[in-house]
Amino acid sequence: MSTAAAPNYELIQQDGLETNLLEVSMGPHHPSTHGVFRMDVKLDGETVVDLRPVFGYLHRNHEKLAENMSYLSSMPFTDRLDYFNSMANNWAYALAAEKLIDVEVPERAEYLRVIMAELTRLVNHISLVGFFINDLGALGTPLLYAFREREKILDLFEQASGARMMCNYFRFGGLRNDVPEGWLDRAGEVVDRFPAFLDEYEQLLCENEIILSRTQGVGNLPRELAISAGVTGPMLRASGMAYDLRKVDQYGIYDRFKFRVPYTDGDTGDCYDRFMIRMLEMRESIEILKQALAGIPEGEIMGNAPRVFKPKPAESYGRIEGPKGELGFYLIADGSPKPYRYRVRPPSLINLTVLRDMCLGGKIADAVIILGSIDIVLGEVDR
Amino acid sequence: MTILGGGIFKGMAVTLRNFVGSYINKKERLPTNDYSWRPDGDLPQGIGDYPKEEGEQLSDTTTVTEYSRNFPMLLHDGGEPMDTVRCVACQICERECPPQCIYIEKDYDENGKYIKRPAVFDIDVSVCMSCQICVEVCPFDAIVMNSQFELSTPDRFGGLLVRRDDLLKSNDYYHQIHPEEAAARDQKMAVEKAAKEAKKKAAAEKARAAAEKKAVEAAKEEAK
Amino acid sequence: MSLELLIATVPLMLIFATLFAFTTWLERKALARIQNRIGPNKVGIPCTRIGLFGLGQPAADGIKMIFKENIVPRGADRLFHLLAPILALIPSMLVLCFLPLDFPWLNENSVKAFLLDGAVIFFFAITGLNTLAVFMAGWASRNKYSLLGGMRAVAQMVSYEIPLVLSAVIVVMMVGSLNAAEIAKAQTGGDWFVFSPWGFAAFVIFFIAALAETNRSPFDLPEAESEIIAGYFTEYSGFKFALFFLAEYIAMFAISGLAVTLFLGGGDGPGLAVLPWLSVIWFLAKIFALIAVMIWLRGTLPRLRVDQLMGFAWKFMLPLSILNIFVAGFAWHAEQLDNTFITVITWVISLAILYSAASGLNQLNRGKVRPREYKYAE
Amino acid sequence: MNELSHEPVLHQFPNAEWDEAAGAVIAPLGLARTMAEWLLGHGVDYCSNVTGVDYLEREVKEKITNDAGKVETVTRTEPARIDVVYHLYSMQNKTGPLVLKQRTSRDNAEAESLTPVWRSCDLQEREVFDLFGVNFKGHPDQRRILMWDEFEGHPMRRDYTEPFDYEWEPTPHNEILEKHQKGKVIV
Repeated sequence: MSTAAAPNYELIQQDGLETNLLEVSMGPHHPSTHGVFRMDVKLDGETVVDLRPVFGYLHRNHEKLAENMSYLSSMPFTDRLDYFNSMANNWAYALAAEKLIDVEVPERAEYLRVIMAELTRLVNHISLVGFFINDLGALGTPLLYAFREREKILDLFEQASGARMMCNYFRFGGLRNDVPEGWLDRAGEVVDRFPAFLDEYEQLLCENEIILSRTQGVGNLPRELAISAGVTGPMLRASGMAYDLRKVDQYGIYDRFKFRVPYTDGDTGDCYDRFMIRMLEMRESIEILKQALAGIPEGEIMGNAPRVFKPKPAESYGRIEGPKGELGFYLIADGSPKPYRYRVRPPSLINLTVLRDMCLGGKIADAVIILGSIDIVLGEVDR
Repeated sequence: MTILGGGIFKGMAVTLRNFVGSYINKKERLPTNDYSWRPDGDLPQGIGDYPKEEGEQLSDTTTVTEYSRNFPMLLHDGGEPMDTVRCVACQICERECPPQCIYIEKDYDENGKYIKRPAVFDIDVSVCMSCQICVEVCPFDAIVMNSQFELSTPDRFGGLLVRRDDLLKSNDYYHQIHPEEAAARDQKMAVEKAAKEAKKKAAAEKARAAAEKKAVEAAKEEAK
Repeated sequence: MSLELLIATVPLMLIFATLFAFTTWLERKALARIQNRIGPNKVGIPCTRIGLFGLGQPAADGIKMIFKENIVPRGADRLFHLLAPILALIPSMLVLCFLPLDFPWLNENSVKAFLLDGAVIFFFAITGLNTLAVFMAGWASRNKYSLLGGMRAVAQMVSYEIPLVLSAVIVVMMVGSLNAAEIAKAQTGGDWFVFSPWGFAAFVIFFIAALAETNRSPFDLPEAESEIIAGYFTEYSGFKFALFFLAEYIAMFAISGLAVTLFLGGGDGPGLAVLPWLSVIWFLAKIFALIAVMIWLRGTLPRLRVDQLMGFAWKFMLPLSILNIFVAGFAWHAEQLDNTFITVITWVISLAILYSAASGLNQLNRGKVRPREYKYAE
Repeated sequence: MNELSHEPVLHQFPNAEWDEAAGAVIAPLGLARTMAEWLLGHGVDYCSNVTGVDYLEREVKEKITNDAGKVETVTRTEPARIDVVYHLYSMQNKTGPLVLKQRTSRDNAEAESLTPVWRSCDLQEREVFDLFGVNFKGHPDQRRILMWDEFEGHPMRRDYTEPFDYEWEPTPHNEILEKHQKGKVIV
């Protein structure tokens, strides 16, 4: 069990020279800490001998805010948790709240939820890969290719929900509105063109000698540690555990789709695996999207749930396979229109548990890419 | 056997393809600069140039989509805005607004009697997060989302606090920016109104029947 | 004499300063297009909306840089903080004079800088000063990131100087002179050194080492943005930053010019018999071709890690360049026999030796790094 | 997903309570760590979510059937408490969730740290410590996580009032907030 130790400034005796460790505070404003994250790093030359993550620079006590407003009112705030995947956050919250009020979600809404969630996954994974390669030192080229494709998906989000990032689209018992006419065809077009982009992306990145030598063998995460540390999502699967909530929980209508879950055999579990698992997951998401777009029925979009409601006293925990890992919402209702307790289980924060273990002994450049491969969004880490 | 540095050359081939492609295939490679969806296939003159001349307004709503939302506006049914304003100052939106950016005061006439309209309706657009919750909770379809996005102002305080009279927009304008949504809303309102009127009519009918009955009974009584 | 000196050097400075401005525009534009953006396209003629493809951007940037506040961190060494960018600029400007550029306005009697014997040695001696400037900047800034960047820069520049010089040695061996003009003259008529296996290998090594010397991607570790903010010039702003920027680009010109002189035939090219002044155009065109490749690489590659960078220099480039010297030596002797068959055999053998040495070294250094297979759960 | 049954847990630990309404096993004081280790040994290898819930002292009106068979309303006082809630799953068996609660008093909130059992509790227990002020015995590195070290109080407690010491600058929103404060209670 290793945990962050109290700072100690030991002197290193080498050849009669007394040298100090160099303590660098990376962040909260650093180009590659993905926001206002801070790592207190102690360096011996370029080698990381100690690393202490510091959180809280973006803390706004989202949970307290949500406990002081009605269930519906905190839906737009869930967009701002992980601002890359607002649709997935909406779904997790809706899932937890729907358990409280017991409402049936119409068929078409379920299909659209899957479509939105998988599009979100595509957005998240391409951007993550782009940011990751950016952390490796590329001049933003893969990132901008990723953003080029993300642009097309965000256009779809905008047409459906009215906003590109803060979608606020899911409602308890369905969705806010039906997609406009022709949206499904446009989505189909984007989905059909996506594999070609992925091919190009793989050609650009997956065989590049520099990327291979930079990422392989860096930031190894053994399977046992990954499970014990509650690491979820692509990072867990890269460590060799095929655990995907879409398969395990089969929430929504995921049991109707045929797709595979890529994972490793757990020997390596390094940055390259985490990067590649995301690349492979995108292909599976496209499979799901194709099936969903083909099978979506006509019909109602909203169940009979009221906008403002008072659930009976109960507890519920809804979780989904978010693009970053298990995103859970824990709600306690006490009979009032406001949740008594509202808790977000943020995958980004919990995946950071193992940051120190992975970084120690590496170079400072490794620490940066390990952080990049964890895939955090500070809106969710600090809440 | 792999070629020495083969992965790097492959990557360079991809970047070269993108370099050339950005000149040839604009739709695929430069999606943000692809205006082929516009009627004339290009941006209107001068839209790309920012900042514009002083006072110039970009009130071109064709660049926004049907469900696009920016900041709320209050609807009235035409004519003098305050006479036909739909808002009755019930303050539900004020209560439900997640960032609490709405402030409403009820309007009273000189006798202190509540008239169903707001005396003050302020929205602080520097706090509003365009979430549309107010639209959804409004039982009177009085508040909807505008798609006007040119709200920058040199005045931080007055300029970003939008007052009632600036928020008031006619239903025709709503139809102009969000045709489908507006039509659906009008239909819903018509249905509700019809239902209400039917109910009212039924009630009136009932009252009339009761009165008639009473009258008949009274007549009977008298006849006795 | 002094007038002739001015005639020789001032246009050179002006030309390269203009080319610097143009190159910044070119780099931004090319990178933008590689990344599927448009790049600078607004700044053109002032007070109008004429864009001129953003050609006014360098001028606007320059004006901005000059009028920006000069910030020196508290506790920094003010003197060395000021000296570092100047010291970075001087050597890179100085070596420009040793490029064999045949400007038409220079006559035989003018001071022709390239007449200096030992120009190649002088070139390496002067560019070595750059290291000092970078470390000075890193140290004087009183910033941990700057210090890390400075440390990286020293290690990197000193290491890569060795393969750089060793690959230049081959050309010197072949020509038998250190004079840049004579090296260029020896390659006239399309007989460039790059068109031989050892020459090509030397050129590739020289070019890679040149990337490292000028801190270009994928060897931009001293200014690695994602790790150490901006490395040694983290704490520089305004005009001092502009000087660093200028020095970096001038150093790019200088080292590309040297590569052109050594391997790509200097000002050699078609049409020289008719128009002798075309040689300057050819020379600059070749420099820009090399710079275009640098930009292209920058748009494609991520950077190496610091230990891999040093490993690459000492475990790959150094053995290969030493081997290359021997190959070139034997090949030179074989060519003296003036037998076509033996020449062909030499070429084939040296190609085979160099390629297998390169891939062998690559295999040794790479270890187990290769693409992997993944499993799927249903 | 199959349910992770609580029956074996209750069988093994007779002192543990089963809260039917919340669907949670309530660990008796001082036994949480032992229970966690037992659970880990029985395949519950993944602790998903750790959080605290703060209950102030409150009066609960309950309808119960008395001895005479009549329904009557009884008012009883629930003592103030803080629950530390663990959502447990089994990754290898793909079962769950099992909700485990540690109940502690509000004034001297203390619970057993399960970080040595499940590493994922590390940051989350720090968060509970930070926001609820629950002291975790045996936590290897208990510091504030989201609030800064000098911060006083525990903001997620329900009786927490924020100090009026935040830096602020005037915005148009102040006008609205002032009116809110003058005119009515903020909902």
